[in-house]
Amino acid sequence: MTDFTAPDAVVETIESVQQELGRWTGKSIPRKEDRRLLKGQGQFVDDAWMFRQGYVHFLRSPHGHANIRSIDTTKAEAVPGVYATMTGAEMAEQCEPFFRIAPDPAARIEEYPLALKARFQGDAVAVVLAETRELARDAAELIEVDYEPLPAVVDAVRAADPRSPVLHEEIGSNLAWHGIYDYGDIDWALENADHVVRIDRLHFHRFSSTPLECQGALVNWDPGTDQIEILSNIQFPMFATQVLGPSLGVGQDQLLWRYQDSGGAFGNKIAMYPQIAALALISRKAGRPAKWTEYRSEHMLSCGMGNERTFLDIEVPVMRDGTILGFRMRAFDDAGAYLHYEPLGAVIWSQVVPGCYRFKHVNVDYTETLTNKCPTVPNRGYSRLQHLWMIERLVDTVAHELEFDPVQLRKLNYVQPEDYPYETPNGCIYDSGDLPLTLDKALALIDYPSARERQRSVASSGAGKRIGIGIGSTLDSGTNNFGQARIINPDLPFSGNGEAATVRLDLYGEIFCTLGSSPTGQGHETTAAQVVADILGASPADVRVHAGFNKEHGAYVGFSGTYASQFAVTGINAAIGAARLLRAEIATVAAAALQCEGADIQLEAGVASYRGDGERAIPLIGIANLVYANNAELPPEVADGVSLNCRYVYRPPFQVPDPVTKRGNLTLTYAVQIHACVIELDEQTGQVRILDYGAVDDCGNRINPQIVEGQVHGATGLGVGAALYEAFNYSEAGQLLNASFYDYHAVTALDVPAIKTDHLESPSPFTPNGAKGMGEGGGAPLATICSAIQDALGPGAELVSDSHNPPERVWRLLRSTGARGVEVQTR
Amino acid sequence: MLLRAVEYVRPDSPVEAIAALRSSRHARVLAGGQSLVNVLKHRVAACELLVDISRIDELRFIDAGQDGSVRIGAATTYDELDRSSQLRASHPRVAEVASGTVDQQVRCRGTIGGNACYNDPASNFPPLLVALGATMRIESADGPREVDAEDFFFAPFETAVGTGELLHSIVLPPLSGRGVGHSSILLAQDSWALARACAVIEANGVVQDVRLVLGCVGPAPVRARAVEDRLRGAQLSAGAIEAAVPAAREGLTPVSDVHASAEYRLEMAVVVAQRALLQAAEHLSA
Amino acid sequence: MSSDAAAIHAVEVTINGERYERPALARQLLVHFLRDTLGLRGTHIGCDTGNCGACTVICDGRLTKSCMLLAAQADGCEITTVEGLAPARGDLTPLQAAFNAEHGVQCGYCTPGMLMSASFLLERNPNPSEHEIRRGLKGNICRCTGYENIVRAVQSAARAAAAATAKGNS
Amino acid sequence: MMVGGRVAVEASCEEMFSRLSDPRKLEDLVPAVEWVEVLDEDSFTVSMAPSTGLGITPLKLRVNVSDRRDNEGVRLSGEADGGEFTAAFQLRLEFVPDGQASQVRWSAEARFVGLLSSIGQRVLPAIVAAQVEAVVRQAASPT
Repeated sequence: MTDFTAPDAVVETIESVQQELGRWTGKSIPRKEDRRLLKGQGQFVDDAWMFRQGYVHFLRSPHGHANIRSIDTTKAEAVPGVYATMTGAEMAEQCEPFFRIAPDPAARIEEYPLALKARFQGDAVAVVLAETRELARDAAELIEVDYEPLPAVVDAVRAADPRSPVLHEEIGSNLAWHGIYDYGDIDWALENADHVVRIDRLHFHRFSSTPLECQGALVNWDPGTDQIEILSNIQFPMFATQVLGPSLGVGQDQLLWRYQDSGGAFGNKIAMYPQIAALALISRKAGRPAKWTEYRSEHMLSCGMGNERTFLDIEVPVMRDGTILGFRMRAFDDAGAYLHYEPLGAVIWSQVVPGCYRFKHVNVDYTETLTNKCPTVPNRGYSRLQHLWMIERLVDTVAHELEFDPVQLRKLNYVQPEDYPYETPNGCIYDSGDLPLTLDKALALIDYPSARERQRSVASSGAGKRIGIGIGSTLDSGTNNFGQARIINPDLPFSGNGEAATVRLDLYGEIFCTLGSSPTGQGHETTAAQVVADILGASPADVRVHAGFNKEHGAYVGFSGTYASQFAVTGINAAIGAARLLRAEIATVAAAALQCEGADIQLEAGVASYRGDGERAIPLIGIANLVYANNAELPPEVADGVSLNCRYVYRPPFQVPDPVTKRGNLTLTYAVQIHACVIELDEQTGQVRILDYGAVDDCGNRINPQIVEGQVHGATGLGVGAALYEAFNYSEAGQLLNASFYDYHAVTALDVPAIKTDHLESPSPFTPNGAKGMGEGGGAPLATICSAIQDALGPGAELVSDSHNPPERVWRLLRSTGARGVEVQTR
Repeated sequence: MLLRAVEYVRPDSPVEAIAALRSSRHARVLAGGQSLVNVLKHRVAACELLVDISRIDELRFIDAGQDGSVRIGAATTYDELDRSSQLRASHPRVAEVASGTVDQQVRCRGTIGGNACYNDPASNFPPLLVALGATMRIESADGPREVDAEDFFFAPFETAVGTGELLHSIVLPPLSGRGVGHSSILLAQDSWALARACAVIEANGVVQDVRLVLGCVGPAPVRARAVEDRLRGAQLSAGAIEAAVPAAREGLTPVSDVHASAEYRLEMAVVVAQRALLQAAEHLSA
Repeated sequence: MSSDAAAIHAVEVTINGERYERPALARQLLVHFLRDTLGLRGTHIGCDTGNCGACTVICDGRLTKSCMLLAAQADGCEITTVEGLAPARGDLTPLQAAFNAEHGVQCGYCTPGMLMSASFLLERNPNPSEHEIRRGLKGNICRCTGYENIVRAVQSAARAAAAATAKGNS
Repeated sequence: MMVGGRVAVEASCEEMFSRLSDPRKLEDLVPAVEWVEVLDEDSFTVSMAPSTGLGITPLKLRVNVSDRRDNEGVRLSGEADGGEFTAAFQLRLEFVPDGQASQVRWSAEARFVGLLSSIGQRVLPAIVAAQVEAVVRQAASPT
């Protein structure tokens, strides 16, 4: 049994922190970062420029799978204005293979910055550095690559077949990872259930959030200092830096990372380290800064895509009253051609093993395979949304097949408000929430009774239309415990989590905050300013928060970055901690100056006073002066004990999970999303139109409700896109058929419906500020829209078994008379 | 994103444009550029000379005739069509189609002539121009010639406009009481069409004449003559339309792509045919 | 094939009221001319198919994706970019202020293009319906906001302008 | 991708066979062909730049002639290299007498590799068909 009660010290801190966050925290103040962005004054990666820089073009394989017999760069190098070219072989001689997360056999994969064999369409095989963008691309066209095309494998299940083409000969198969997650007693449950619902296959499709700004980096390997300056919109620099140091043979002190603004990331920009390594090496070779700005089609082909997952042989034991006991299944996850962040996805999903439900018996035989497709990267809702979608499909199917009301069935099986903190079968602790109430609020947003009424009247109108009502209930697990990586590979030296921040009082009394996060639109400058202002008795306008990320500020730990829905917990509590340290130092200095005790110092509106007495007060500029420039006036014991530059590392209370039993608390917080929608389905064409959409979010205490709501809207927009429009499809030969925004239909303002929102605030008992991370969302729109389509199809229809439902797929479902993909066995 | 090297010229008149087109073996007309520039960016095709006709005033006009016909200069933009009160009055469906083209930016730059000459199977204007019985005026060094829209479209990016020639203008004949219908099945709002149909009906209770033209189901717009034959002479009714449209499948060769199979496109051709005909019939009675 | 040597054009444009004359290769896109040649980097690039609208500017009164126009084509034109909406150090325009108040900005990358389309729309149609706003912004992809707050911002700017007009008239 | 069609031409089957199965003749017959390098009896390299309304697409083709049946048919297979994309293709031509003239029946299978397989997917079959028929027509009536 995991001990999930918080230690006394933690509880005490939580109570005191929450008392201090009253004035600005929780208010929808307009964002501080907007002004520059609205004026076109943001600094994005392509806006960066260095003296003597050259432009990089990556030559990418057109083949899905091919040996490279030879590469001839002679003609490219002869082009005037070309500074350098490099091939995979040349780079491999100059660096070590990248660090691998996977255990054997996939640990034997040796990956270098450029490919030595093309394993997916878009695999980079050579690179050119030239005077202009145009020249770099022109020259790349002149590189002659002799490819020997090979048969491809583009299906994760087929890739596991020993007869399939093998991508990485050194491991002898396409296996990225395999393991069995077994909790409770599924055999007992299946034997003793009143019904067993069996689903043949569910398929969660490939898509990604395709941030509007593509990837990019400007890298300068300075020959004088031997330091590598990296200006890049990479989303998780502190992960990349740990990969690149050993690979390039440089120390962490040589790797300087920074950027200001990033045009969205959603997880997709996490795995840019191969490109950055290539830029570093060609920069060293040419003795020039190397700048690369990814093209959109290049992004579509090679940046990374979300996890595609196939669920097979799903068995669901159900009791007569509707209690669902759990499930058994086989899952095949598609890693694509390389393991850039994978196979972490093979454990990340288990943060939400039972979804929102009290399932006790779960058995998942999980396989991740390598295929001739673009490598998988985290994508908003990383690895959990696939699993949560599967669970919602399963719950809906139980309701349809056994004729339970989908609302009542959910409410019966949900984790109940009184169950919190609730321990899941694998030892995760759901912190707080009220799922039935959240569902009720979602149904109220779409006026559920009248939607049902409308469904009946449209059905009987003979207009060739049908109404469907869908529900999706998901969780956004935030602040992960990196110890879960050991469930993938017990040898990995990672556990826990954390984030750093600094808050300092500058020379003339200014408040300056730096963060370890790497924001990509989440408003960190604003929310950090809100909490720091509260602690220091200031206004958010008085708190300058550094924009973007800069490793040189020293506000980082190994986990620093923006990912996994954690800033509201890790980043904000680091800022709170640093601000409290600074407040204590200010109080110490003020007490010395005002001849009183530190406990009597009040901080308000830029002035430290003795119990609020305006006559006995010192402004912040006076405090700063005493420490920075006038320290002989301070008693030595005070002067020696303060710096006014306070760094704090927030560390969530985690233990190391058990890799053998695969149990442990894998994340700190669980935000809840329940969505409901009404769709209209055209019987003739299969087109789906969303008539009404409601989203309810519960992420505990909200630091800035408007920003939270913005995240809900955004996650909903992307989810609607994925459910109806957005997919990456490959031909059997490994050709991507949606390699631009022509054929990858990124949703527009006309496609996304008006989104109604509501919220609950169930504070997390485990975080000092009661907040939960919520930025990723749980992919609720995918579950909700599939649920609505199934509802519109009506009783006896084929199962909606794919998460992507463009018109033709729905049209086929409407006409299906064959196998339904589901059967029920009743005892 | 980056084009191959190319030359550019901006002539002031159609005559100069034609001279420029004849000056280079691989010259191409640049009108709105909303398709061509993207193709050049992807380097799947290249040319030596781009002849920019977008600012030739002589190619930008909407002239309504006394008889209800309209002459439209080839470099007229969708936005100009959308906002033309003359066109709204004489050929409202054409203005409507222009108004639903892609997005505001494309409407501000993209031209009806470019749309016609590009002849992407999913484009909206080619089937509409054929259904309306438009006349395409082509200019060359040998002088002007006129081609029926029906004979204008060959294959994607291939039309009756030959090397060294220029599409000058398009004449829409008067509707003269005919009903016009247009229906599309789109992947998403104002997005790729999976099937399109345009119908023009002349009737006085009985169908005197009808044109039904399908898009997205072949290399160029296809006249569904089998459907037309079934309707011509029939009493115009929803029932007659329903009975006739299954014949729309005849002779179609749609492609399969990542968005829809040929089978689906074929079936949707029937659906849009029916919807376009019904809309034309409604327009007629209105 | 052509070579660049024979394809340099003098491009004279007025951007945000300021006149510029610079050489451009025939193959150079207006967006690269703005960003790389003139250093006006508020106009962004988000795709290579003319879908995303991040590069939207107003060129001679036409809402234009500057990635589908050659720099040479803009010769002699008057162009407004995002930098021309409000003074670099001055107040936000009412539309920009509405984006701030309604949280219509997240990562900010689509924002310049979105503002140009919204300005164009409001100029033509000062009182647009929600559907008209969505249609007007259809050529601008945003991946962060789900469009909801952008639509609200445009609605709010339109309301504010109407209120200001009404006040002015009374 | 598979496409096919038939073209009625004025030339006889013998003429059509001799022109279309002999690479040396293509250079003079087909304007899009820039040069032909004959490697041996059955294989040759062609540089051509087929043209559409969008522009030209320079291609280098390695072609093998197989299945030559005198005056009746021929099969060509090979690879086309267009820089950032490649295509593997097979083209069958059959010549059927029709009085003094003849009918050319053709079928082609092509697999495109590279970005073109995505952005060209809707239009490539029609473009390939138009290009093949243009070559057949040019072979029938050399100018």
